[in-house]
Amino acid sequence: MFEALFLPPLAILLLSFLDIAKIKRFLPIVSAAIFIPVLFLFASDHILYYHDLIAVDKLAKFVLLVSSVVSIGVTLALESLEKHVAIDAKDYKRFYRFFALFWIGMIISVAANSMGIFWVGLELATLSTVYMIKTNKSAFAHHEAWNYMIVGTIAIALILFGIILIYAAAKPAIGEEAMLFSALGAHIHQIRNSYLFEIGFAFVAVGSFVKMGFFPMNLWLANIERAAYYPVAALFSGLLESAIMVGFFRFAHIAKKLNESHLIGFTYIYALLTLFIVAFLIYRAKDFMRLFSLSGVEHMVLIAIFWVSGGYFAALLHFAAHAFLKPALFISTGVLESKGKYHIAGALRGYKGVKGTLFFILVGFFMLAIIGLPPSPIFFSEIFGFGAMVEMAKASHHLLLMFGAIAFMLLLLAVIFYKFVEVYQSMKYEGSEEPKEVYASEMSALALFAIALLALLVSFDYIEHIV
Amino acid sequence: MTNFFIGMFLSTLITAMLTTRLYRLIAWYAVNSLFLALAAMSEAVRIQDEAMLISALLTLVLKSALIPYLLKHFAVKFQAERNITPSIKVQYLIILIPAILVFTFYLIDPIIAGAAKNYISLAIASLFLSLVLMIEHRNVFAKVIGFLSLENALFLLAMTATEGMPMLIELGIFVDLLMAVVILNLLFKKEASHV
Amino acid sequence: MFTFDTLSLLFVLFLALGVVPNIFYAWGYMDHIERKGHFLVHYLSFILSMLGVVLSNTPLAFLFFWEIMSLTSWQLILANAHEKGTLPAARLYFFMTHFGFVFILLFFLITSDGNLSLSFSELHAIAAHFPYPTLLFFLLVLGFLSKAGVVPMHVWLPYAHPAAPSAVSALMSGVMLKIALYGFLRMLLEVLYPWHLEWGVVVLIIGAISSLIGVLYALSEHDMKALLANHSIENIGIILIAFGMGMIFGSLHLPLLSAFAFIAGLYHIFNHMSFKSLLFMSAGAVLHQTHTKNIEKYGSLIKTMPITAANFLFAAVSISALPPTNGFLSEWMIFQSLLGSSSISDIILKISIPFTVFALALTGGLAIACFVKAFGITFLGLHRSHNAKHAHEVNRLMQIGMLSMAAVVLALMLFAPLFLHLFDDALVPFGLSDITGRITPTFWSIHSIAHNGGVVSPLFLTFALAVVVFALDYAAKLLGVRSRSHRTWACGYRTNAKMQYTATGFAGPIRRFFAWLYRPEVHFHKKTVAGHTTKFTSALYDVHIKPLFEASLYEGTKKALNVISYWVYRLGHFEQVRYGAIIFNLMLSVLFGYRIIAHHFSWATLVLEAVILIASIKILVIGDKE
Amino acid sequence: MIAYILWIAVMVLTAPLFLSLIKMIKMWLLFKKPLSPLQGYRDFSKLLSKEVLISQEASAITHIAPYMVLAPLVVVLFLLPPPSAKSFFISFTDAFTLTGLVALSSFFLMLLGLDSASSFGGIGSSREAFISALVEPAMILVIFALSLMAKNLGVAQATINLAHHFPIEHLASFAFAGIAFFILLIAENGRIPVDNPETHLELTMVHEAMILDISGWYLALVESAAAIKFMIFASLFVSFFMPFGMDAPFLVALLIFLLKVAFVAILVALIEVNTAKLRLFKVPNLLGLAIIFAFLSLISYYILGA
Repeated sequence: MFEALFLPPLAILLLSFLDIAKIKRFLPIVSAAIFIPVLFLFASDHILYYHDLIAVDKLAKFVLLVSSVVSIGVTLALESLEKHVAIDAKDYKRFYRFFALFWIGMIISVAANSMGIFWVGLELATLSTVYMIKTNKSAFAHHEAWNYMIVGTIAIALILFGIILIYAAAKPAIGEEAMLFSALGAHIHQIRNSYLFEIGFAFVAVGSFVKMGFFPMNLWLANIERAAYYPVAALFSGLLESAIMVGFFRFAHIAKKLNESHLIGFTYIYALLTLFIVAFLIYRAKDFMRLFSLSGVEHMVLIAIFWVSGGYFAALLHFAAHAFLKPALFISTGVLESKGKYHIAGALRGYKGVKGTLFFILVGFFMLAIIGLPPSPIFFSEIFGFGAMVEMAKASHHLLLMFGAIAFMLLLLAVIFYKFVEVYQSMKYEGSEEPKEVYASEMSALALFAIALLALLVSFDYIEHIV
Repeated sequence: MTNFFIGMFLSTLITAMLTTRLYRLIAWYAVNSLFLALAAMSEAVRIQDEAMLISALLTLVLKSALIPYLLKHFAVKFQAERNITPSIKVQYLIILIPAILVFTFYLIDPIIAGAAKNYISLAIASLFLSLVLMIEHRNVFAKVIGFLSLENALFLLAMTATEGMPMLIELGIFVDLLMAVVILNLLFKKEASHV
Repeated sequence: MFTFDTLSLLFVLFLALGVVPNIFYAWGYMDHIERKGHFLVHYLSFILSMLGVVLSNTPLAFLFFWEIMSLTSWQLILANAHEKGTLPAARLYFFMTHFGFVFILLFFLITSDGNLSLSFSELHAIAAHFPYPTLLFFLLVLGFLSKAGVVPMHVWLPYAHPAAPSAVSALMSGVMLKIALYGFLRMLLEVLYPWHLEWGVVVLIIGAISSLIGVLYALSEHDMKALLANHSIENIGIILIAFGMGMIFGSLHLPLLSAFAFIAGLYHIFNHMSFKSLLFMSAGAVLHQTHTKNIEKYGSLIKTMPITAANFLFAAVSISALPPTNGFLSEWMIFQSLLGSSSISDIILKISIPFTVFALALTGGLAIACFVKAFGITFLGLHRSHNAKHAHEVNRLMQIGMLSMAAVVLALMLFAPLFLHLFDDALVPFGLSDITGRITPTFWSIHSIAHNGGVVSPLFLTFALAVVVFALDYAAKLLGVRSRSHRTWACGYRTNAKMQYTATGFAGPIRRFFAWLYRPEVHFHKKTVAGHTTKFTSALYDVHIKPLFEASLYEGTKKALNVISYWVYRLGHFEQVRYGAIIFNLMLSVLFGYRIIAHHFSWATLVLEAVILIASIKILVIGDKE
Repeated sequence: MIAYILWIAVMVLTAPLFLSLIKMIKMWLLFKKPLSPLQGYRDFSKLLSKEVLISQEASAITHIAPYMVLAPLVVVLFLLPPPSAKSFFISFTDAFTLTGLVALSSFFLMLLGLDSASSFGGIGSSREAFISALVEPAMILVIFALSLMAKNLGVAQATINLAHHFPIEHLASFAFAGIAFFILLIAENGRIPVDNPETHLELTMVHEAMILDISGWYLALVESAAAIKFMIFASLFVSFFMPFGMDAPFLVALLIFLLKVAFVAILVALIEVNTAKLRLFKVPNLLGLAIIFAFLSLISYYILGA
């Protein structure tokens, strides 16, 4: 069953090499087919494949489901990409080629039970995105693609370095099995060389954090997403970061069993620094892309910190909500910025007709949902996540210090909140009313994300039982 | 014997850091990979691990021959700037390189003693050195060499600390490496080679 | 999830009294609103969310409805988005309510042990085990009272409330602020007890300062609705004085006095809702007709809008705490509870209570001045602008809204003892004493609970005033007073609108007296004739007051944010060039960290490593100057 | 019962007398030909016979306000401390109610000033608002301090308590309160140095400015309100600060009461002759003094117990 997952991307890969005129229409349909094998996965209880190298557990299923919805949305939006930016059919096909590779990498890394396989998938996904950034032919995009290439590969190399160290630490105790997440989790307390393990974890964590744009790489990611076309940014925030996040989930889960206080101290310091920087960068953001990608970093921090604090439900809910919301917002930037990059004022004015009105309403909702206003799932995930943090703080030895950190974090979130409110008001009520065009494909993508968000609201029970 | 090769590996890496010409840098990288492959082979012979032997051979073919060749080819094709002066002064590097080595030994000190303890520290040191190699050059080719050295450091670690990773994963790493080179080609194809 | 206990039901009644007249009014106001669908959706969900907050019994439901309440009220403010100043006001409002929400959230998270579906009464046990109850108390203060708009967290209020459509201003000022107080009260009564003496003093002092600051800034205000909004700050302060006294008495184990103070507070909550809503409605009616909020552009409206004027006058008398109105009665009770403290021997109280008495009394005096100004300049004299000249009475629905709210005021005034009975019943299940028998032995009088306290009777006072007035009127009839109409004597000149006192002029003496607080900016331009300083053809005098707290707290915060964000931004752009070096140092410091923390911490190595790190940052990241 | 009504009637009827008395004493001291103490009644009857001249710009407020100025003060009369301890009705009212009723009266007086669109009215109202805003806290503080000393918050019962048991131990507080209250008496009744009831000069007018545009019956109402207000304050002053003679038979007590009020009137007249009208912006200094003394009185009683 698991192999079926690879069929749609492989099909896309093959089709993208064919020289058929109508191929462009056909590709989104194939990519939408990704959804079907994912659904079949839910039907089967089979977890381990290929000598335990692959584990399609509940977490992987959930992430795959979320990712497939996101990718369907993104491919839908891709349909009208040419109407907003200059892109020819050849680029289109090449884009899809790398998109297919990206998906294969995604599936491998999400469903990997072996740390090495996870890494291979991640590297594949990362490298294929480099070219996706390059689809935009501007000098800025070229420059950023290089930046991405270099920093991304360093980060990925760090992750591998960490994986090898972890493997080295665990191998004497567990044997060849030490490469598997499941075996590591089960036999973690047999590891004598816990220091080596922690060093390895530090490498992995720094690598993934750099990749997700945490401190001090905040602007790096923002610039890359700014440089890329908006569906690529959507893929970045919706899929690639998710894949890394899942890896972090698995590693952190193991590290937590080994030494919780080290993990928490490390993550909290990192998260505080990141939030501090990100909050103020957001405060100064002047265009939608950077605003959204910085806020993506913010949400990644929150997810990571919820997870290590033991708020698994909150982290997953937040994860899913963010994975739906952020691509939706990135896709809408294509329309919002159709009158120029820095035109925040009045960006949400001048929409006529049914599509326009729907777009107006949905984007308004998304903007408010991303800052955690009810009934957005983010509202609940933040409440539960901070609940978990407070819970953990109460159990810790440094109660007031932890509360100080939590309160500080909340205040930084309030700064972000302020900026978003400002942007929301400005795009809705300021500026002049210029007519803007919304296309059906984007609209359907947004609608899909909206429905997915609503579905999230009724699936609390399911998410609660994932971990 | 492994010790010797690893020592040579490290010294070639350090020499590469002080190089100021592009083609020579590529050459040093090839030599560096060569010693890595030799170290891997001797280690493989010692522990009699066929998988490691294969990856050592792959290293030999890929990293010390094919990739340097391709890079040279690209450099000629895209007319890269051949004079690459490190942006970090030599005076600093003289302090920095020993400091990195000392630091990694200090870092590794709490690890429970084992045969691989020193190798781990050397691997981490070469990781940092490769990073410095990337930092000190503004030239894209030199940066790529730095990245490839990073890969070598990884391989060194995998080889010495864990007595070889599972074969499948090693192969995966090689595939990704090739993929990276393909991407590089695509990136170079367009315009400027400066970042 | 929901509760229907006495306190909740009391506030349901409160909502009903506040909302029903408002609905009529809003209905009549609709033609003034551009996006009707948007308004209606948010207006109704605003009301429902308030109901939800009041009825919630679990933190999760409470927080949910609380945020919905903020969200909808923010959208309602934005209904007037095209008007100048609305957008910053809405933004500031929404930010401040979120700011408060953060603290409420923290409070609940701490007291619920992560299980937000516990009922409030179950939270008490967890809260009692928390080692820092004062921290919890301050979370409550910051959370709820910032929403209620107490000094110094009030800066948003005079901007936000006036920016909304008048019906919504009435709801926000009249009703929503009290919902915040409801939350505060419920948490105090159900979750966070027993109270410490200091908490009560803190609330008392916050209340006293708020009441004074509120009324002082109201006086200096030219914007009708901002004036009323400032008065909301004042009245919230008064309510908090009552709550503070209740907490003080509660912590000193004086249950009777405590119950009395809390009843006084609840009564003032109801009263303020009634007269503030009425004031906002009638001010809204004026605004509706004259299309300006500037009080200097009104005048003479009593002749064209008699019903609005009568309503405004009634509410103004009530909010100025003049007998026999309900505003007077609740303030009377608050005075009584302040004075009931004479037997307490705690020195903090002995100092803070006389100051509070003074603050409350001064507040009363200034409120009178303020409402003479508000009513006199708006409704009396000659019209000061064309708009005012062409104003006419508002439509029937709005009149119904105002009149029914006036009926609520009247009911609260005449049947005060019955309401007090109700308040006491609501509080008794929360452990406060049943004192109904002692404070309202008859249906017509209210007795102080304090030993040898006073008595007041709204019915008697009203009746006496009415009798005297009718007797005098009868006397006038007997005497056969004749009357004749002539124009006002103006030293031989014709009276005209420009000769009248302006609102600025009216508040002049008080502004001058409090100049140290107001720090007014005076703009005085005149065109003099041939160099004579005293002869001029035209003159313009304009006073602008920037509230002290806004200038210091709000602008200060904003400045600090700008400075920090500027540096962070520079840092961000600096880092762009040397990603590799940054990762290098990052990795180095993380590994250092693990090495130090994980194994044998020693200061010497820490210092050594810090030196190495700084050196490497200098070499790699910053580099040499080129 | 009858005694009580008699007392009220006496207070109402003698109210104009005392104002005229002040005027008479002042003229006498200034070597002018003193006017008759009955001048107040003459003015009143003259006003009754005149027609009411109403400004064109005036609204319903002009018709309501004079009644509302007088009515609360009349109600206050009923609630005042009685001259005799054995009175039929001992009022239950406290300081806050009394101040509130007085403030209600001045509230409408201020509205009256603003109603006729004349700039004089505005001057008067504005100044009155300023002064009464400062008077109110001082008054409440004073009366509460006294009530606390007298161990009863009800004003009437407090004065009787004082008469029966004068709190020697709180003499300091008592003196402070006395000074403060006397300043308030002057300020509230518009006497020199706060206001000059005899001039119609826009620099100095407060009270007169507000009533410049009414006449006839309405003016009569407002003027009698002024007289009654003086009566109220004087009677409060004498009840609190000269608490003797209350146990005498009713008529004697009433006589003593009237003599005490006359004494206050003479005191006011003496002060008026010997001081100059203050500039408006110097008035707060005087009122501030009252507030400080009131505060001192409350605090010294409350904290020091002196």
